[in-house]
Parts: sequence; structure tokens; C-alpha cells
Amino acid sequence: MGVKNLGAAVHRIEDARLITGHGRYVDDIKIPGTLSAAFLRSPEAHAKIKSIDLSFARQIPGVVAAYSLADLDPSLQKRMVQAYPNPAIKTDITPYPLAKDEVCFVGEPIAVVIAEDRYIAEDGVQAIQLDLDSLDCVIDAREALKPGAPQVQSSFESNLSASLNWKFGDVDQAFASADHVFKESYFQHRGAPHFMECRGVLAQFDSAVQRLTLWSSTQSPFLVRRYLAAFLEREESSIRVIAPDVGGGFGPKAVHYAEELVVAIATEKLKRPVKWIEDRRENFVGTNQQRDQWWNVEVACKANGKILGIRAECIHDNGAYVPYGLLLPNTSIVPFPGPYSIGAIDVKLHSALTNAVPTTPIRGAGRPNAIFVLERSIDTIARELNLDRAEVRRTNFVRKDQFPYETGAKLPSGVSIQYDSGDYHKTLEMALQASKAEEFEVRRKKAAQTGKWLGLGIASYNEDSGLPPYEGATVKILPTGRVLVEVGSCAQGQGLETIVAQIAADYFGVQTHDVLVRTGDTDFAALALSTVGSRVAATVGPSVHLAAQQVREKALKLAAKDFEASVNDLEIVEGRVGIKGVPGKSVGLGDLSRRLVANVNLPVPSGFSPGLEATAYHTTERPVYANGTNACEVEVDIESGEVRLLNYWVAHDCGTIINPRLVDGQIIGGVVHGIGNALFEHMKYDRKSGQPLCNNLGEYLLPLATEMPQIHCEHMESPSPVNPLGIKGAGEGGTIPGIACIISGIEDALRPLRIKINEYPLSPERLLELIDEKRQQRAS
Amino acid sequence: MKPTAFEYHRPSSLNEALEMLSSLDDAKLLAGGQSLGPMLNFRYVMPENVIDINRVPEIKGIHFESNGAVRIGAMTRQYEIEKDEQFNQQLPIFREALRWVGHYATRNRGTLGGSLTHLDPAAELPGLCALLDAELVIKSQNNERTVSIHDWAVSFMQANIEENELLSEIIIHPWTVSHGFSFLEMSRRHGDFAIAGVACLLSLDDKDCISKTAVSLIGVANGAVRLKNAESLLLGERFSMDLAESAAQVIDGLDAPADAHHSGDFRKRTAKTLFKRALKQAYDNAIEGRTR
Amino acid sequence: MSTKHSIALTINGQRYSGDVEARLTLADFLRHHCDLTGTHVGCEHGVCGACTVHVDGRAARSCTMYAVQADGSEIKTVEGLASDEGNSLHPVQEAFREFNGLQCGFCTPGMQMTIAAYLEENPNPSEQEIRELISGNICRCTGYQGIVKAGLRAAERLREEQS
Amino acid sequence: MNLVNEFLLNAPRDAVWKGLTNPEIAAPCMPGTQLTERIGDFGFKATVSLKVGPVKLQFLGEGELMNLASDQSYGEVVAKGSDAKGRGSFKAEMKFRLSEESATQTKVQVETELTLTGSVAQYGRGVGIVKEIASQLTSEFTRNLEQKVINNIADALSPTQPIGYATTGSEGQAAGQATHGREQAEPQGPSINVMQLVFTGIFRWIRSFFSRKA
Repeated sequence: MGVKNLGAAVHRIEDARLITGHGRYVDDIKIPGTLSAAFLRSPEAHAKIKSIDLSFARQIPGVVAAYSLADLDPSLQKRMVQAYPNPAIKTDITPYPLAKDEVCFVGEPIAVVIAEDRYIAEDGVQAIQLDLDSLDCVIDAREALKPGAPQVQSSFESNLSASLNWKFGDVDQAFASADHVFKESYFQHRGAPHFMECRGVLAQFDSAVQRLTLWSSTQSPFLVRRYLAAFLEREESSIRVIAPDVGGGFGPKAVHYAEELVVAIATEKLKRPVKWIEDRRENFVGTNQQRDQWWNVEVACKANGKILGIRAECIHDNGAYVPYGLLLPNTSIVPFPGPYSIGAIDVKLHSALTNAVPTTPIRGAGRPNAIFVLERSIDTIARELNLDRAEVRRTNFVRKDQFPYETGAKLPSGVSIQYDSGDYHKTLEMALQASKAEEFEVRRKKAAQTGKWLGLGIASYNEDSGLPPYEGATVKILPTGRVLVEVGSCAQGQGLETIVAQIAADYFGVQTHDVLVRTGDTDFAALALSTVGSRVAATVGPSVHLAAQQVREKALKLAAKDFEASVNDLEIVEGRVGIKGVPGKSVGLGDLSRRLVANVNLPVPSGFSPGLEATAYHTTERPVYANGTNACEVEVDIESGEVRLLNYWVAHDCGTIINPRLVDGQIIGGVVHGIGNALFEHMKYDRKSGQPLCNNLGEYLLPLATEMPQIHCEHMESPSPVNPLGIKGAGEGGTIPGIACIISGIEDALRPLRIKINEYPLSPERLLELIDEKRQQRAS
Repeated sequence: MKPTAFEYHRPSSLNEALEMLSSLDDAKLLAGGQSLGPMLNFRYVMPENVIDINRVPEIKGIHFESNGAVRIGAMTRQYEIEKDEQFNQQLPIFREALRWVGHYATRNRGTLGGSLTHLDPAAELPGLCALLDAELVIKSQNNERTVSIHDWAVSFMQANIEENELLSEIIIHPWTVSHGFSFLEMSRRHGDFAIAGVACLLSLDDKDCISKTAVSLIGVANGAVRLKNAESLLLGERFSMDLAESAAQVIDGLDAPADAHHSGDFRKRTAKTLFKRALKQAYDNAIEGRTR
Repeated sequence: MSTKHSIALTINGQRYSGDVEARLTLADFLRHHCDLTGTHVGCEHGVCGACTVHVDGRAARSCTMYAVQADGSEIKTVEGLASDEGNSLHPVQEAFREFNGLQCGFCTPGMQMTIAAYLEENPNPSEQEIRELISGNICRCTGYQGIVKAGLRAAERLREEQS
Repeated sequence: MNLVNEFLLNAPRDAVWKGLTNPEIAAPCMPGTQLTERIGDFGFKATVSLKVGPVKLQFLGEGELMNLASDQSYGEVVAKGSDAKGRGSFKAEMKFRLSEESATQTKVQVETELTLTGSVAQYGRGVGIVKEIASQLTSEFTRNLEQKVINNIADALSPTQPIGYATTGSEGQAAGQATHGREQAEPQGPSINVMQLVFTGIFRWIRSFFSRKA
């Protein structure tokens, strides 16, 4: 098979265009005559709309149209489609494409102005006369669930969006037989996604063929098409959705938004292409976020730290609408028991509507939250029983000989949860070794002599990545002999084109640059779903493998027929099929492909279907479990409250590595996202008025290069038996344990003060408060 | 995030600029644009007229006077100050502080005058000007006046300047006595608005007692603050951490507003921590300078 | 609508002229009037750095500058970073590719333009200096590590070229 | 946000009450405010101009007095307005209580629940500043009102002695202490620099603090 591409650190094929400024993001696509849209968004967290007067906006030269919901066809004045219906949703409320008579969060789209350019469109928005009647609002999810709380939506009496329970084993028995029970409360806040390219849509309607084409900065072109078609009551085939180059996604771009609908409706009404590019201020109030969770957790364990059972209850901030089912709250409870063998789990979650931007998954979704609870619990046991933190993990880990390990829980589909493969003990040892944990106490003492407080953080995790059920791929040999791979799913920086090319290239003995890869287009033959949950490598990858294998077999079979040889005697080298050991006798893949593309009345070779191509799906009912342990070294300045991250180590197992360069990139980027959550990012709202308080990148603190540590990656490969390539996901593996690891390090640094840290983000001010509280407790 | 329409004017001389300022209604001066640009894009500020003074030659550049004074044109860009060797020999604290002023690319456009007139409470350059008792030359079509930096801030982000006036240059008298310096700042991330920052100059006499000192504080109150009473507590004393601690108490008396992330009390606490450290660093630096 | 202003400037060595409204940002002028879409717009308030270009040889945010201000200036964008169109890459670009200094690619042009300008001034930067340099450019994908390495490697390459 | 202010006015309670409950007298006492329309006995429309740093805001608003106690001890004002250029809006619900300190002195307590919305509210660095502005506005208002009331009752003896007053923010911090003479108390024109007022107070206080110690 020549040089093996799978597993090699090849350079990305995407880079050639991206480093030279020739990428094509949605705002880079130029169609002559395109109009620009701008939205009027609610300035209030909750209000009745008394009136919307668009007349001044419409008078502005260059404004082509202005619409509120009332201006749309009556058939379109309805709520958007629920993306993930779930009978557990008590308040199944999706937004209207433009608000009808009530607005429920700051940023909710109310009206749209469409103009010759964005400058004029914004002038139009500014000219809209909006009259609102303020209603009481609630931002704090705990408050929202209290009797007498303001109603988030007038149409619902309760703010409880759903209650979920994740339960298996005999929890009462576990607690009854425990030597110790520890109770802790946790506050977790994850912020906004802040991909660098905000969302954007370009739509064009071809009235001759009645077909809508939509370019969207999305993670899910197929789902956008599905929900557009359902809302517009059109055939899916009359809509084409393309994801061009997308500048980061991290979850919220997987969701279908009102702006996609409004722009699609407008282009058809106006018979001109219409574009909407979200600006950063809109992004703060218009793109879904993740926010608050409050947890009460009880852990029952034996004297040696072995956990018998966990009882937990969580209040989760749902935001104002439920556009994406219960995916986010579910991912906060389903990860239990994490990498640990725990016999009894009872986790309840109450998802509360609040008058804020809806919450949907961001990098890791609810998993970092669940892992934070588990990892803090492990550290709590170690702290309270005076045990070594690593040892408590060893005591509780699922053992290598237990794989495939059934946790005892079942997925909503009824399939039992089964951890596929791994060696959790080994990645822990790898992380400890890499971080020279054994000598850490020496380093701590040395630092203490200069007044510095050093801490070592540890956090382990596993992740249900590569989520079921399928992604498709088509592999085709072009007449030139080059290989074309089309996958309907798309990438937002992960390097999908490169890994797809790597997987395909090996079947044809070619290099990655001989493989053309096209992604993110609903016009492709194979169905696709969504680039979320670290799933694409583990689902698209095996599909490409299956399709390429079929094409290879077909090519070999055809060549065998020509050469009158056995398929077993043939090989494919550099894109040519030849007979092993017989130099000079070979046929190019392009020639073979042309033989399968016939002319009228000229048959294709008998026994062969037309086309040297195949479409294949890897379907699965189970996810694959990436896993690992992170460690970090932090330095705390207890006078100023500042935390410096000195070093960060990752030992992880994402199964078969397709490209170590890309895996490192995913992991390191994920860790930094976790660092952002742990120390910097906080989407603050005024709790009374519901106004978001830091709507700019100067005040919403994304991680910068200056505060990031050196991040070192160690790989362990335990191929997953769930897919033929053994691939597991890597996209979120840095983020999921990252938060817990940093907080563990800070708590360890403050060990002499015996301070518990049960929350994040942790600002210097909050850290000093915790230190002060402890000192006051001690004094009294 | 596109600005409202405005009329654009680009004077090529100071006189022309002053003439425009006096004749145009609702006019805003555009210097480096690193604060005004965002304000315009956010539509926080919607002026009818924008006067771009980037091509007014009279208000650019650094001049060293024979009397020791340094005159800095208001339109001198922050990077030009950072790069000027003679300037930094005399005023090394500037280079130290400029590291914290925005970022590389914003310093390429941002100007000293722009920073002083925008007057963000956390801005570093007004803090340095307060430290060095800078004098600001203000011009209008028919008038010229000089304002002490200490009379410059009249309110939150509001400088002592009328709508028809222009800040043309900043005069600084570098300390001629041998001294140590320090600039410390704490922000959540590099280049952010400071939670607090402290600038300090300090001279020692032959008995190691503090013979002259200046300390200014940014980010805490509504503008840069010169801590004169702390300075007087330090004068004539030998440096010790106890001395620094007691002088730092003056910060408790300041009124520090909160923002979305930090309380006023935390700003003061941070300021006190930095004050002590800056003083120590300036003292060490002074000792070092003397032995050099 | 306000008065339009005629401007003429050089972008990547080519002359451009046009009539622009005063409020048109330089970034939008480059992207939508000159079709140079390599310059990206990430925040429009001067924080993220995605729109960084060179104005008369110095790195500047093109979102907080107005096109009319660039009248008579020499602008360089990512499309003009490599010395000759098409074939060769600038050492910064090569290093970005080599060290995986990008993922989604959106911040990349601004990062590259920032680093390229800085290396002209400081050919031998420390890692800390590179980190401070790019603290004015936000990347949400890479965690910066690849970018920092790319910056150091590019500096090395440029020094080799000079000597 | 909640703001609590307390003032002592050198005027009899009856006069203060009459001024406070007459929009034509009371509304223009708010700095930067011009009454544009009177609606019934207790309603009014007004424009309010503020300058916060570089941002010039002009609110178009309306207000109404309500729940006025017959014993002249308590009343409420609800005022709201939106910036003419769409940068946000405010709503202020004020409860005021009057008590007679002496025949010529009246204590006024004002509790304000202030809500800001829109982009003016969404700038985190402004959070603390808004509180100060609001407190200062209230104290300026009271000061202006006092002057009007004194003028209105045609007291020939205008106070020559400076009157001291203190304001208390809801966090119990003294926002400043200042003295003023009559010339400062004139209601301001349609556009004044509010922060200038705020800062003058604070700045003077900071300086006085230092000069005390220096």
C-alpha cells in the first residue's frame, strides 16, 4: 500500500488556502446584487411587544424591506421546529422566527431590515420605533424554580423545562453500607462559544426551478435543511444547504437559528440574494451559550476511598427557549459514573427556563460539568480521608480487564452503556510521570521558600464520543485517476479534509494531495448529520474506510478480469493496479473508472455496476469512549489572588490516531477552552434587569496567549472495537477534564489553608474571598 | 456594528484643524482611533463631523528642550514613544508601562494625546503623566492655555477640554536626580483594562532615606490618581515593607467604583498590593542604579 | 447619506481607487470593495485582531480605521504577504503550516500579519515576546501553542535568510 | 439597581411637598431635563440630556406622580425614557418620604429602583459609574428643588450659609460630601455634563483627603 498516511503527521490540506487568505467563509462568497440584513433585537429581558413601527426604517434610501413577524406570510407566523423532540420536555417552546408579541431574552430577534449594504441596514434598525411593556424577568435558574417567581414565558405557568433522572443500582443500599458520606455543593458556569467567525447566512432563491440555496456558517447543513424544509413546508430536495469554510463552531453552530429562516424567507420574497453576518455584539446575545449549574452532591464511600454510590441534584439554566431538546441537560447527567466503577448512581437534574439566551452544548456540552462533579468528589474523598488523590482514582477506575464495561445504565435508545476499551490506570500513570508528580513535593517546598504557593492538579475523564448513529461518505475515482471523497458533514477547523484524505489515500496508494475532499453540502449522495460531540472522525472516518474499501475491491476485481489474474495477486501502487512482482504491467485507476462510465449502447463490463465509486455508512448504536488523565502545575499568589499556570500535561487515549499533529491541536485547543472556563470566562447578567453586562471581547475574557501554560500531550492508543478503524473522538477531550484539573491544582496549592474550591470560574477576587473566609473561620 | 454616517474632515495643518473645530457642530477629533473607532462602530458615539488629525504635522514628534523638558506632540503614536531611545533613557518607566498599553497593533496607531483625552480610568499613560506632573498644552482658534495634569480630569472619562479645543502637546520634566522606578499592573489578561496599576519613582539620599518620590495609581478611582499624601508619608524615611504597608493605607480612602467583574474593594486591595510591590521594586532599582 | 470621498491607495503593490463613504471601515473596503476577503472581521471593536493588516509597513486593525483614512497609504494584506503571488509562501505562513498554527483559519491572516510585521522589528524574539505580541489576537481553536512555535520558527527562518 | 438617598432641605415641608409634586417645578430640577408637556395634574413628558464620558445621550421620557399621601409624607414617581438614538432606555421608580425636621427644615428620603436596558446597560465597566451618576443626579435634583422651593415661597432671605448634605449609596458608602452656594444651585440648561458634577464632588473629596493628611 505504499507510504501509510493513516497515523502519519501529514500537513493539512486545508492550510494551503487558509494561510494565504483564500479560504471561503460565508461572508467571502460574492453574488452580485446581494442585500444585507440586520436584526432589531430585544433590548429587554422580558416584555410584551406593544407596537413595532417600521415606517421610518422603510423610508431610508437603500433600505429595501423591513419585516416583523406580522409582515410574513400567515403560514410562517408560527414557532420554529423542535430539533430534538423529547416527551420529557414540559415546556416545549421554540421561538418564532421573529418575536410575535412577547420577547423573553435580551437579543431575541424582533424585526429585520434588508438593505443595499449592512451600514444602511443598521441605520434602518436604528430607525425602528419599538414600544415594549416590561415584564418581570428571572435570570437565576434557582430563583426561577421558586414558587412565585416571574414567568419566563407568559404561556407557561411553570419555569421548569424538564426534570431528568439518571439512575441505576441500589443507591440506598450503597449509602447504608458506606463508611463515609461526603456532601458538597458546586456552582459551575460555562460561558459563550466565541468562535472567531460569528454566524452568518447567505441565501439565494432560484425562482425558475423553485430552489433555495443557503450557505450557512453551520456545523449541521443536513439538519438545517431538515428544519428549514419542515418549517417552510417544502420538499427537502428543493433546498440545498452548504457549509463553506466555517470559522469555528464548538457546538452552538450545530443549532438551527431563526436568522437562517428569516434570510431564506426574505430572499424568496425579494427575489435577490440576502446575506446576514452576525456581528460580535449580536453574537453575545443571539448565539446560544452555556451558563449556570448548581449541584448538591452526596458521595458514599468505603474507608479506602472506594465509591459505592453518588446521589446528586442539579439545577440547570435552560435559557428562554428549548430549541434543541434536552441534549445539553442530558449530557450533564449521562456521563456518570465517568471513568469509575461505581455501582449506584442517582442524579436528578431540573432544567429551568430563564430570561436569557437559550443554552445548548458548547465544547464538551454537559460533560465538563459532570466530570467536574466527579473529580471534585474524588479530590474531596482524598482530602477528607487524607488519601493520595491518584490512589483514590486508582481504587475507583474501571480496570483494563473489565472492558467492555457495562456501567449498568442504559441509553435512551435502550442500549446498555458499554465502555469499549482503554487502560485508565495507565493514562493516569502517564500523566503522573510526565508531570514528575513524585518530585512535586520537592518543587512545592522550594517554591514556598520564595513565597510562592505551588499546586498540582489532577483530573481524569472519559467521554462518550463518536456519537451514533451514522455519517455517510462517497468515494469516487475520477477519470484523471484522482480520488474524490464527498462527505456531507463539515468541519470548523478540525482538519476533516485532511483525515478523510489520509484514510482514503492508503487504499489507492496515493498521497493526501491526490485526494480531493469536499464537505458540507446537502447535494452530496451520502446522508450526514452533524459535526458535534467529537463524533466526526469516529463516524465519517469508518464510512470513508468502508467506501474506499469497496471502490478498491471493485477496481481490483475489474483489473483482475483484464489481467486474467486473481485479485489476490494484484496490488495498487501510486494509483495504478498492477500484478505483484510483475513490473510494468499495470493499469491506472482513472482508466478503470472510465471503463465503468459507459456510452449509449456500449455496455459496462458484465458483473459490474456503473461507476468506480461507492457510498457507505458506518452505522453504530454505541459511542466510543475517549479517556485520559490531565495534570497541571499552578502557582497561586495568595496576596493578589492571581493564578499562574506553569505547565499542563495530557495523557489521553482517543483510540487509533489518524494524525498526531491534528490530535495534539484538538487536545491543546480543548484544554485552553477549559482554562477559559476555569479562570476567565463569565457571561455576567444583571440579575434583576436581565441585561447582559459584558457584551464585548474586552470584557468577556477569552483566554489569550500570555496566560496559557505549556501543554504537553502523551498519547495512548487503545483502538475501539466499535468501529473498524478503532477511532475515538478527540475534539472535547481537552476541555472535559480541563476545568476540574485547574481547580484541583489551585485547591492543592492552597492545601496548607485547607480551602475547598467548589466552583468556577474562579476570579482572583473570588479566590481571595475564599481565603479570607477560611482565615476568619480559623480566627473564630 | 457599523457607524452612523458622519462627515469626514482632514485638516493638513494645526490652524486648519482649529478652524474646523470652532466652526463645525458636533465634531469629534479622530486621533489614533483605537478608542473612538470601537465607540463609533458600537454606535455609542454618533457625531455629525469627524476631524481626522492624523495628518497635522505640528502635533507630532518628541522634542528635547535645552531646559531638560520633553515636549511630546499629542499625535505622537505610542510605538514611537516606545522606540525612542533618547526618550527612554530619560524616562525608562514609559517603556515598562507601554507594554501594558493595549497591544502591539493598537500601539502602532494609538497616540499619547488620544489616550489623555479619552481618559479611561484604567489607562496607563495618564497615570504616567500624573506621576511626572505633566503639563498639557491646549489650543483653540483664538486661545492657548496650559493645564496641569492634576487639573485635567474633571469627571469620568471627561477631560478639562472644551469642544473647540485641541490638546496639542504634553510637556514632561524628567527627573534629573538619580532615581529608581517601577510600573506594576494587574489585569486578568495581558493588555486588558487594569484592575489596578501603580507607577512609582523614588530617589534616595546618601543615608538611604527617601528624598523624593512620586506614586500614581490607575484603574481604581475615576481617573489616574497621584498619591501625594502617601508620598509625604514616605519622604525622609528609610524604606521598609512596614513603611510601604502603612503608606498603602491611604488607598483605603479612595472611592473605587465596581464593574461587572470586580468590586471597588477588590480594586483597592489590588492597588495596595501593587503599591507595596512597586515601592519595593523602585527602591531596589534605586539602590541598583546607585551601585551601577 | 454623507459625502463620498475619492481615495487612491496601494494594496499589495497594486493601485486601487474608489469613492467611499467616510464611515466605511478599511476592513470592509478591502473585503467588499477590493475583493480581498483574506482580511477577516471578528469583533469590529479592535480586540480580536483578525482584521490586522499592514498600513505603511506597520500592523494595524483595519476594523477601527476608516478607508478614507488610508487614502495615499500603502496597505499589505495576507494576500500580499508572500513575496511573489502563488508559489512561494512567507516564512510565517510556512511555519504556521508546519506547526499547526491554525485550525479553522479565521484568526490566521491577522495572526500572520501581526507576526510578520513584528519580526521585521525584532528578528530574535523570545517566546514571551511572541506571546505578548499575539495577546492582541484571539484564537479560539489552537490554544496558541502552535502559533507561538510558528512565530519562533519563522523568526529563525528569516534570520537564516538574512545571513 | 437600588439607590437610597437622603437629604436635608432648608425649607418647610409644605413648600417642599408642593414643589416636589408639581411636575413643572420638579421635573426641570433634574439636571439636563426640560419639561416638554404636562399631562393632567401629575403626568409630564420631558427630555433628559446626559453626557457620560464621550457618550451623549438624549432621553425622551415621561413620568407620573402617584400614591401621594394626603398628609404630605409620602409619594411615588415613575419615570421612563428612551435614548433618541436607540442606545437604550431607563425606568426609575422612586419612592420619596418627607418628614419635618423643624419648621424650616425638611428631610427627604428617596429610594430609587433604576433599570437600564440596551447598549448603555451592557457595558460592564459602566456598572459602578451608573450608580454614581444616579446618586449624583438625585442629589443635584434635590439641591435644585430646594432652590426652586425657596424661590417660590419668595423667601427674601436666601441662604447665605452653605448647606451641607450627604448622600448614601445603597452599599452604605458615602458618595461624597460637598458644599455649595446659591450660584451652583441654579437648574442647569438642557444639556449638562452630569459626570462633571459627579466627579467634581469626588475629585474635591479626594483632594481634600490628601490635603488633610499632607
